[in-house]
Amino acid sequence: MSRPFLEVKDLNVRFETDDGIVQAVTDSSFSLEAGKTLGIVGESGSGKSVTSLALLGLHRTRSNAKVTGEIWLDEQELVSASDADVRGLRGGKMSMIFQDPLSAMHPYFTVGSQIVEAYRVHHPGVNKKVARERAIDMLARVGIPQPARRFNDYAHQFSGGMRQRAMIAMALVNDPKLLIADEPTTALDVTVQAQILDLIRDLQAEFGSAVIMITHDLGVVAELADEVLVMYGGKVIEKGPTIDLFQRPQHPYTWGLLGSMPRLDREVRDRLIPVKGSPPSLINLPSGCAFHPRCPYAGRNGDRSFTEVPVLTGGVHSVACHMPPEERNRLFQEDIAPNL
Amino acid sequence: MSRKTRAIAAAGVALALGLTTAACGGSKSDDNKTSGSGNGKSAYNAAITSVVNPSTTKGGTLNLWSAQDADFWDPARGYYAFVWNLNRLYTRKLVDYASAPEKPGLELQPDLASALPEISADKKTYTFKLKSGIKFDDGTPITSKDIKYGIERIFAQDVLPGGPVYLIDILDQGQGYKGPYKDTDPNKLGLKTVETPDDSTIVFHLKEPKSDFLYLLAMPGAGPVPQKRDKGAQYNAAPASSGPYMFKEGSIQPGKGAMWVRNPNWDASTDTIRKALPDQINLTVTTNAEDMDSRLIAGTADLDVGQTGVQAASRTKILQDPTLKANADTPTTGFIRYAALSTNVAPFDNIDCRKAVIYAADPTSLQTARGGPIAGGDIGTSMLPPNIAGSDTKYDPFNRLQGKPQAEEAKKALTACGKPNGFDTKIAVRNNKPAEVKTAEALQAALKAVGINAAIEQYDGGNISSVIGAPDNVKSKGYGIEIAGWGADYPTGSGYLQPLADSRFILNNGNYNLPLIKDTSIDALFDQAAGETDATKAADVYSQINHKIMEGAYYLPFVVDKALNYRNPRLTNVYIHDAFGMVDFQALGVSDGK
Amino acid sequence: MSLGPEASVTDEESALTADAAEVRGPAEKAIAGRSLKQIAWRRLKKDKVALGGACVVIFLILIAILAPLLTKWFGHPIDEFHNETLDPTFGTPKGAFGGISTEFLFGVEPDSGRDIFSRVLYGAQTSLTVAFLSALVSTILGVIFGLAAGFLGGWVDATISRVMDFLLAFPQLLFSIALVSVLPYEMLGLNARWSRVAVLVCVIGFFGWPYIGRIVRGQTLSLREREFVEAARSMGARSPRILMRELLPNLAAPILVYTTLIIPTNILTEAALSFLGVGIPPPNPSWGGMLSSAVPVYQIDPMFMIIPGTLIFITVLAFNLFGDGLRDALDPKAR
Amino acid sequence: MVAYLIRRLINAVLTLLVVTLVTFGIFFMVPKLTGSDPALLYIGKTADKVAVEGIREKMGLSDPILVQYGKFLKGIVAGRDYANGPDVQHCDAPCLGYSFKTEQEVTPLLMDDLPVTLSLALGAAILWLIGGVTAGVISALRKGSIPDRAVMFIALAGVSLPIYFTGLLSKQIFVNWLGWLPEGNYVPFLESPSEWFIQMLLPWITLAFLFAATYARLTRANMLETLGEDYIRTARAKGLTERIVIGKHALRSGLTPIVTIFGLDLGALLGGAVLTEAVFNLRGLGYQALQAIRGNDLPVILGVTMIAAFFIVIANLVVDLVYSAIDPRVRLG
Repeated sequence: MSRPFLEVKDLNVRFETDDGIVQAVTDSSFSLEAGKTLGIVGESGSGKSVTSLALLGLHRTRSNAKVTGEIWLDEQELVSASDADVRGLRGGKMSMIFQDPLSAMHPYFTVGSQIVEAYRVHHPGVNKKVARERAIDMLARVGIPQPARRFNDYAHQFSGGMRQRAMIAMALVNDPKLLIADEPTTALDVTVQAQILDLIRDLQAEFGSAVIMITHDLGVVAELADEVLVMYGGKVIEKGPTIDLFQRPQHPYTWGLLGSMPRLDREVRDRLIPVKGSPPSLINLPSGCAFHPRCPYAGRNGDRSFTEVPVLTGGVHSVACHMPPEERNRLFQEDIAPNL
Repeated sequence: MSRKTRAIAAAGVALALGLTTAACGGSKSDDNKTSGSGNGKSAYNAAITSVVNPSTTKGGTLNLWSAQDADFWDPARGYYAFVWNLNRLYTRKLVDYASAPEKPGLELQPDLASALPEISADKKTYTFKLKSGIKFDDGTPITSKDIKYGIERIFAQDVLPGGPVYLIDILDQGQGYKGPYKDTDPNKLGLKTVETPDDSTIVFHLKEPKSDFLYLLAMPGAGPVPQKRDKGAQYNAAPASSGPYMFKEGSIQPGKGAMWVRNPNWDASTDTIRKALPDQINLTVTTNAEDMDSRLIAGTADLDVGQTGVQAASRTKILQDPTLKANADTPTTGFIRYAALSTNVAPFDNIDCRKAVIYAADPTSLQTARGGPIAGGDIGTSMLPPNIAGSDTKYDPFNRLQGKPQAEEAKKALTACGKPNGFDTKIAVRNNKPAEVKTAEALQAALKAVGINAAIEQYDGGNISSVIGAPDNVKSKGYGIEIAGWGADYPTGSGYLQPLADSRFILNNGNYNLPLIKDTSIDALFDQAAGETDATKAADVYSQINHKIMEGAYYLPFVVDKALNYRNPRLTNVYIHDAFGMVDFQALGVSDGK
Repeated sequence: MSLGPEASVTDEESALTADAAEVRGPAEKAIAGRSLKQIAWRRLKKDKVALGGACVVIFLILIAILAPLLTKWFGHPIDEFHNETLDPTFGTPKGAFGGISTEFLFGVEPDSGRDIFSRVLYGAQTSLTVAFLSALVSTILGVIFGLAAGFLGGWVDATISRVMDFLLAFPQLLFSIALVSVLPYEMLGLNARWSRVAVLVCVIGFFGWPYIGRIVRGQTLSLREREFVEAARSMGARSPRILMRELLPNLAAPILVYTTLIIPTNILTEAALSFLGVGIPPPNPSWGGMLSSAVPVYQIDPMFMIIPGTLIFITVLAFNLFGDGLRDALDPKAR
Repeated sequence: MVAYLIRRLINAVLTLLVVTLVTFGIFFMVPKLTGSDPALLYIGKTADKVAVEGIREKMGLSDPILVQYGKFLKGIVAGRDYANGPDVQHCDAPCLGYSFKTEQEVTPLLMDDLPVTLSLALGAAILWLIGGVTAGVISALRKGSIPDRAVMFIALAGVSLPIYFTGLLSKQIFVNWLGWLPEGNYVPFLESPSEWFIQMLLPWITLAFLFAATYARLTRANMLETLGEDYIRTARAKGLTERIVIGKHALRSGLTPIVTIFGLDLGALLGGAVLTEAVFNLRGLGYQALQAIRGNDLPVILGVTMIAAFFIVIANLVVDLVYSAIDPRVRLG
C-alpha cells in the first residue's frame, strides 16, 4: 500500500529552555494527499506553526529543539533524513509562505535577488540571466505589475499585498509539491486578503501542489481547505473533512473557535464569543485534558478531564474529548448551533 | 623672582648646580667612597673624583638620551641644568667653568675673553678684552657687540621669558630697558650699563660691588647672539653657535631631540676649555625612561643628560651587579629637599612650634620617600648643601642623622609653644611631583604621632609662584608647611641661600623665602659676603648664615639630593662637573670611534 | 560614561535585545501570565553566575563599610609608615611578594611601608562610593531628561537629544581630567577626601547621564504610543500623573539594569582619573592611585601593581556579571 | 543626497564650533577659578608688570573671550600672525594656535603626534575587529556551547580589566619576565617597518583585547538577534546551505550595527587614546593632551580637543553614510 503524499506520525517537538521544557507539539498525526489542502487552526501557541516548521526541518538548526516521530513526504522519511537531504527538499519539493513578508524577506537584498537565490540553489547549473528571467516571470505570475522594474526593489519598497505576492513567487519559484502557508493573510487588510487567497488557490490549481494552510481564521479554512486540523496545547484535538467539521464540530474548543468567527452571512451579531481564558503554558500543561481549565463542560465527566489525557478517536472525523459523543452532539445541537 | 623659575624648572627634573660631596672632602656616606679613585679606571663613583677613561681620541658619535626635552635651546631662555650644561657645546661666554672634576671645575676661566676682567678698585667696573679669531658658525667674527646684544635679549622678558634674570637686576639700574626689540637705539644697543668701546672690548658698570658677578656672566644667557640672526622667540629653533658644535640644520625637533655637528669655524686654539672629541652628538628625547635605562645598560645609549637618576628597576639591577655598578655614580645634585615653615601662619610664628615639627619628623621615612640613601640622598641636617663653601656636614642641630623621630623633644617643644596637645595645620605640596607628595605623606604621618594634624593640600605645580610663592595666599590658605626643593644657580653661599633667607628677597609673587625670614642680622651677613673677595672669609660668613637659619628653625631639611646615574663604558673623559652636579657633557668622547 | 577603560563609546546599545532570539514564540507564551518581577526573580535565582557576582558585590560593600574595623583587627592605619619593613637601600618591601606576611596580609607599599591591606579596604570605600553615587547622579539626570525628551517631544526632545549627542561626541576623559584637576581640594566643608569624592561623583555622573537618558528617551517614546498611556490620557489623566503612574513603573526595569551596568564603568573611570593623578588626594588611598604609584616600581615589586589591579578587576567583573544577569532576567525578550 | 550631505556637514561644523567654544570657555575660566594668570606661567620674572602685560598682549589674553575665540577660528580658516620679538610669526591655516610654552605652532606639533595615535588606533582596530567579531560570531553560532561560554567569560573579564592594569601587567610579563619584546619606544613606520611593528605590538594587543571583548559581546548579541529574525528562517526555508545563510544573510545584517560602533570607536580613539598612550609612553595625541593639561598649555589642549572632536564628528558622518550604503532601508534626507 502506498503512503499518502504527506504523512505525519506521532510528531513531537520539544524545546529545552532555561524556564523548563516546552512541549510545543505532542503526538500529532495527520496526512495529506497531493493537490489537496489541509487547514490547521488554533490559537497562537497551539503548536501549528511549530508543526509546519518541523515539516521543513527548520528546527534542526536549533540546538535546544528535539523532534521525534515520522514525517513521510512522497515516500521519503524526513525526521531521520540527513540535514543535506532535508535542505535539498526545502524550497524545492516543499516550500513555505510566511506570515509577515516584511520581516520574512531580507531587508538588505532586493526582492528579485532573493527569488533568484531561491531558484539557483535548487538549479545549480542555471546562469544568472536565466534565473533572473524566471524570477521576473514568477513575479508576473503572482500579479506584480512591472515585474522587471520591481525586481530591483527592496521589500520595504513594496506594499503589504505586493510583498506577500513576492513572497509567494519566491515560494513557488521551484514548483513545490507541498506548499505551507503560515497565516499568509494575517498581516494584510481584508480586500488584499481575499486577493491573496484567490491567488494561492489559482496557483495551487496550476501547479497541482498540496497546500497546508495554517491560520487562526476559520473563514480562510472554510474557503480553501479540504480537511481541517484543530490544535490546542500542542495537540491535535479534532480533525476531519472541512464540511463535516464545520457542520458538526465535536470539540468544545472548536465550538469556541466557531463562535468567535465573524460571519458575513449573518445579521449584526450581538457580539463575538471568544474562547474564555488564555492558552495554556506549554511548560506546565494542565493535567488531564489540556483544555479543561477553559472547558465549560469539564466537570460533567467526573475527574477524567483533570487526570486523564483524552485520545483522538473516531474515523475520518476524529476528536480528543472525554465527553461521550452523544452528549457532545446533544450539547452542540441544543446550546451551540443556535447561537452560531 | 627668577630663582623661583630655576627651582621649578630644575626641581622638575631634579637637576641642580652644586658641588659634590667629594669636592669638599666631607662625604660621610660610604657609597661615595670610590675604589681605585684617580687611576682613570671605571669604578663606582669614580667619575666624582677623577676623570674616567681619559683620552684624546677624536671621532665617533655620542648618543645622548633624555626623558625630558630641553625647556629652551635659546641660551637666554633655557633654565634646566642639563640645558646649561649642553649649552657648553654651542654657547661660549666671556668666562666659563673649567673642565675638571671636583673643586677645580668651579674655577671660572676666560673663554671668549682673553683673560679674566680688569676690575676697578671700587669693584664696580669690569672690563673684558676678547680673544681674536673667535667666530660664529657662519664664519662671522664674534664681537663685543654680539655679547652685549645677547645680554640685552634677556631684558626682553615679554618675548623671551624663561631664563634667569639676575643680569636685569644688576644691569638695569633704573633705565627701564625693555630689550633690543623695543630699543630706540638704531644699533639696538641701548643698554647703558654695558659699553662696547670697540669690537674687542666690553665694559660692565655695576651700581655696587657684587662678588658673584662673574658667575652671572658664565650663564648661557650672557653668551653672544648675532643680531641679524635673531628672530625673537623663533631663535629657539635655530640658535647660532659660538662653540665647537652647532645644531645640524633642522635637527631641533621639539619633544624628539636634536643633533650637533662640528662647527667648522670654531678654532680649537681659541678655546682652552672644550675638548670637542666626537664628530657628532645626538640627543634623543624619549617618553619612556625605562627604555632609556635599558638602552644605557645595553650600551646602545651613552648617557642620560637629565642625570636625574635611573628608574627604580634599573637602580636595583645596577646596584646588585658589580660590573654595572662600576659604571655608575651617585653624585649629589646640589639640591636640598625641605619643608619650609611659614612664620606668617599660626602657630608657626612661634619658634617652638616650628621646632616641634622638625623634631617630630622621621628622617628615615622622609629619606625613603625621596628614594632612599642612594637614589634619594643623605639625610639633610642644615640648609647649606654639604659642598658649597661654608657648609658643615657635621652640623646637625636637630640631631637628625640618628634617623629616628624625636617625640620627646617634639613634645617638649610643643609644651614650650603652648600647644602641648598639638595643633592643626596644612601641608602644601605640588601635585605633579610624586616624590614631594610622598614626603608630605611621610611628614604627615610622623606629625600625627605627636598630635600635630596636618592636612595635605595639593596644588597645580605650574602655579607655584602664585600659590606658595605668594605670602598673602599662604596666610589666607593657612599653609603652615610648604614642601619645596632648591638648587643654586651658581655655586656660592649667596647663590644658594640669599633667595631662601634674605628678607629683601621676599616677593608678593614668586617668593622663595617661604618662611618669610626677616632677620636683619642675616641680611647684613649677605651684604658682608657680597663685598668679600676672600673666598675663605666668605665661606665663614655663609656658615654663620646657615647656623642662624637653622637656629631659627625655619626649614626642615629632608635630604641632600643624590642621583644614581649610569654611564656607557665606552665613554671617555667622564667626570662629574661640580658646577652642574652632573657629567660634563662637552668633555665626553667615545672610545670605539663609532 | 565609557571613558573608563577607553572602551567602546557605544557601550552596548543593543543590550536590551541581547540574547533575544530563538524560542521567542512558545517559551514567551509559556511563561506569560506571571508578573515581570516574579519571572525576573525566578530567572535570577537560577543564574548562578549572576548570583556569584551579586555575592561578591555584597561582600565588597560589606568590606567597604567595615573597613575601619577590619583595618583595626587585621591591619594597620592607612597612613602609618613602617620603615622596618623596607629594604633601607631600595625602599622596596623586605620579603617575597611585596612583603606579604601575617602582619601585613597584602604586603607593604614601597617607599613607605604602609599596609596595603588597609589601603585597599579604604580604596574600596572610595571606589564604591564614587561609583554608586555617580551612577545615581547619572540615573537621576538621565531619567529626568530622558523622560522630558521622550514625553514632551518637540523642541524639548530636539534640544535634549542634541545635548546628549554632543556630550557623547566630547573628549570626555580629557575634560574630566581638566575639570577635576582645577577644582579645589576642599569645599563644602568636606575634608580633602570627601570633597574630591563629591567632585568625582559630579563629573563622572554628569558625563554618564546621556547613556541613561538615551535609553529612557527611547523607552518613553515607545511607551508613549502604547495603549495604556493612550487610555490614561483619554480618561483625562494629566501629564505628571501619566508620567508617575504609567511610565515610570514601566521604565523601572531598564533603568535598574542600566544603573547597575553603569556602576562598573564608573569604577573604571574613577580608577582611571586617580591613575592619571587627578583622583583622591593622598594619603587617602584609591585603587587607581595605587596603580599609579606602582608604575615606577612595578618591575621590582609587581605585587604592588597586581593587588589593586586585581581588585579593580574583581569588582568590575562582579558588577558586570550581576548586571548582565539582571538584564537577562528583566528583559522579557531575552533567552 | 547632496542636500543631505551639505546639511550633515553644516551640522558637523556646528558641533565642532560648540565643542571648541565650550573648551575655550572652560579653559579660559579655569585660570580665573584658580586665581592663576596664564601669562605668569610663561614668564620667568613676576615682579615686572610691564613684561607680564607684554606677554598678555602677545598671547592675546587681554581681549574679551569672544574676540579671542574669533581669532582662534580665523586662524583655522585663514591662518594668523603672532608677534614674536623682531619678527612676525605667521601660522598657516589650518592654524590651531601657537604654544607659547614650547614656542611652536600647534598644528605641526600635533601632526607630528598623529602618526603615533594613528598607528595605535588602526593597528589595534584591525586586531580587535578580527578577533572580537570572529569570537562573537562563533559564540553566537554555538550558543550555549563550551566555546561560547569560554569566549563570553573571557570577554566579560576583558571589559572588566582596565587598560592601565593590563598594560602594566603585559609589560611586566612580556618585557620583563619573558623578554619577548623590548621596552617600548615608538619608531616611525617609515624609519623601520619591522621595528615599528615590534614596538607597537604590545600596545595593539592590549588595547585590542579591551575592545575585542566589547565587540565579541556586541557581535554575539547582534548575531543572536539576527539569527532569530524571520528572514533567516526564510533563507533556510528556501533550502540555502548554512554557509550561505550565515555567511551571507546573517552576517550582512548581524554585523551592520558593528560598523556603526566601530566607526565611532575608531573616531574616538583617533583623538587620542589617553590611557594607552600614557601606559605605553607613546607620544600620541592623548599623551600630548595629558602633558598640555598638566602644563596648562591651553593652545595645545584646544588643538587636541579640536582634532578629537573633528574625528568624532567625521566618524559619525562616515558611519551614517556607510550605514545608508549597507542598509537600503535607511534613506538619507
